[in-house]
Amino acid sequence: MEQQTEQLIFDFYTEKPHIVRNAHEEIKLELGKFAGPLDLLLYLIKQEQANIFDIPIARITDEYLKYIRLMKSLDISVAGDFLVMAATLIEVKSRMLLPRESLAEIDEEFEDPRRELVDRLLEYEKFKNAAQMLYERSTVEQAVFMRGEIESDENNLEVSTTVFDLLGVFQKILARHKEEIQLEIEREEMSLAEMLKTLKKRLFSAKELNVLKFFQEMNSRRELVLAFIAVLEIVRTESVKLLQEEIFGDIILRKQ
Amino acid sequence: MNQETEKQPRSISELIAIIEALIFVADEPLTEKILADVLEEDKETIQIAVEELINEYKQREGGLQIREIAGGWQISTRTEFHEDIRKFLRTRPSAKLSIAALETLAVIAYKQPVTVPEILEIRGVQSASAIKTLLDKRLIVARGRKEAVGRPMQYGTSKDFLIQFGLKDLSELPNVEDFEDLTVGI
Amino acid sequence: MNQETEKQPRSISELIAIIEALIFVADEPLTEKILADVLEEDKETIQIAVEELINEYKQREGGLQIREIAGGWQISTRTEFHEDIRKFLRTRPSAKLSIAALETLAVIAYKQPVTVPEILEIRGVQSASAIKTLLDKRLIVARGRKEAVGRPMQYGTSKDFLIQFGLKDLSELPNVEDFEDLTVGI
Repeated sequence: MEQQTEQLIFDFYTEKPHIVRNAHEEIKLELGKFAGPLDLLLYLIKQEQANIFDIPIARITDEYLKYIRLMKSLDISVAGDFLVMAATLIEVKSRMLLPRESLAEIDEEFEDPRRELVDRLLEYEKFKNAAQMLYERSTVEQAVFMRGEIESDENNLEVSTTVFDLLGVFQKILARHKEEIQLEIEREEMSLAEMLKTLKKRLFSAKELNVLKFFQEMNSRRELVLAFIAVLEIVRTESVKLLQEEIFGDIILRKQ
Repeated sequence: MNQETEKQPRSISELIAIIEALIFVADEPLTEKILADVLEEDKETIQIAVEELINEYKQREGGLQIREIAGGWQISTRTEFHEDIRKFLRTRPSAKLSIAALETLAVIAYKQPVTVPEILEIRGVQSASAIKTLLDKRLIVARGRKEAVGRPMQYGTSKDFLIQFGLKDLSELPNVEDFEDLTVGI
Repeated sequence: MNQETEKQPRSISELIAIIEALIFVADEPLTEKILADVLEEDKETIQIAVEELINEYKQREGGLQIREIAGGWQISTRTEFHEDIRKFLRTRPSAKLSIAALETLAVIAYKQPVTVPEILEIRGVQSASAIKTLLDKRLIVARGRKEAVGRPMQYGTSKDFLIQFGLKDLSELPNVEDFEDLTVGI
């Protein structure tokens, strides 16, 4: 019936929900998704130009289910909350089918089965409108700028903190720690041949090498053992000498 | 208590000037209390001086304004010049919040302190990722646990929320009931 | 050159206001050239406008001044008020922590009681100055010595820590599961 797209209350966002109806009464999901089942329901009620206090529940339920099927056919995953609402609608619809007189007999005050749903919709709509108000405010605020950084002696990076920052930071440290451990494991893949090669390169380019310092560079026990064996090996096979210039002094490996 | 400084009493115009300088250097909106403490003046004097300063800024019609935000005063640029400023800073309007995040923020702002299940009840949809976004953007903060089954975490809005939405304090939020009758009875 | 924008020519007072706003938001002294480029005005016009602005600031005798620094213009507080400003900067609320201090505090909060070598192991960085900062700010306290080699001092969080972070007790610290709740089930 209507060719033009309906304007929604929530029209402030580029990904605004959009259902286009064409002449053949087919609905088509145009863009984005609804913020939740209540959002979709409100949209459908407006679309039908229905009174929120007297929702044509059968029609709205059909429309709602049609939308869900559409989402599924478009491979949009339908969140559980949308399905819960579908079940609620079907339940309300079936309760509406019961003859009212019999209900009234049981209950002195006949409660409209739609009542709870309407209350939720009205409550939800308040916050939906409040969200729009926040949006408008933030738009204004985005046009306002604060002064640039003032140069000062204590220009270190400071952050104002909350408990969640603490947790976040802690998780980061743990992740970093994990990474380091993994790196270490990777380094341990080093073989004796590689260690020997490293040692030779170092020794022959500098003519002499402080053995203790070389050992301190090792990142794991395994590397340390390899380094030790490599030093013994190089003394055995190459013309190098181990020197200790004073008692308890550093041990030097010197090429002859 | 303050014997070592033998200060001359300040003139009101001098006081206004000092307040302007302090508001300028402060990183956050500057409260009456801090001004009163630092300047050793009573709050009424501070209030009068700040009002005078705000008026002066209004009359000047310069590039800057003084606004009351998050319970304090802050100097910022006037909104009119945002295009040129943005061009200079090469910034675009910062990423907007999704509808889900805005709705969740609205619920938290009006119902605080509020738990995740309570938000779910009002919005009718899981709000976990929206809450995470809001926490990351420091718009909301945890406010301790509720004394209920499972002791769920409660959330409330932060000072950054007030600053980002240009609010003096939470009481400046329009009444949520006022939003009710916008679409009722179409 | 600039056909797409059909701007109204700016009045000189508007130009002065925009320049004031730009100098205000800039991190560094703003040069004539940058102003001329951003505002698409010639340098002479910029020069005249800035001079006018500087004069206005001088006549106002407020708390701020516009200074020419490093070939550009910058807004700063007037030197007369240094004493009050310094006093203010000293009394600033100390809820701000460097990232190093925050990390150290996080480790202490979640692993307490914990020793310096243990913190080093977790953070992978020496934390001595961060620990000193946290002790100075009374966010952590010494909690006796550990029965281990060298009997190192152990640290834990203080009552002030709870107050500053709005916690009733340590059980209220968010745990990893809280964050997982938020990321799972979107």
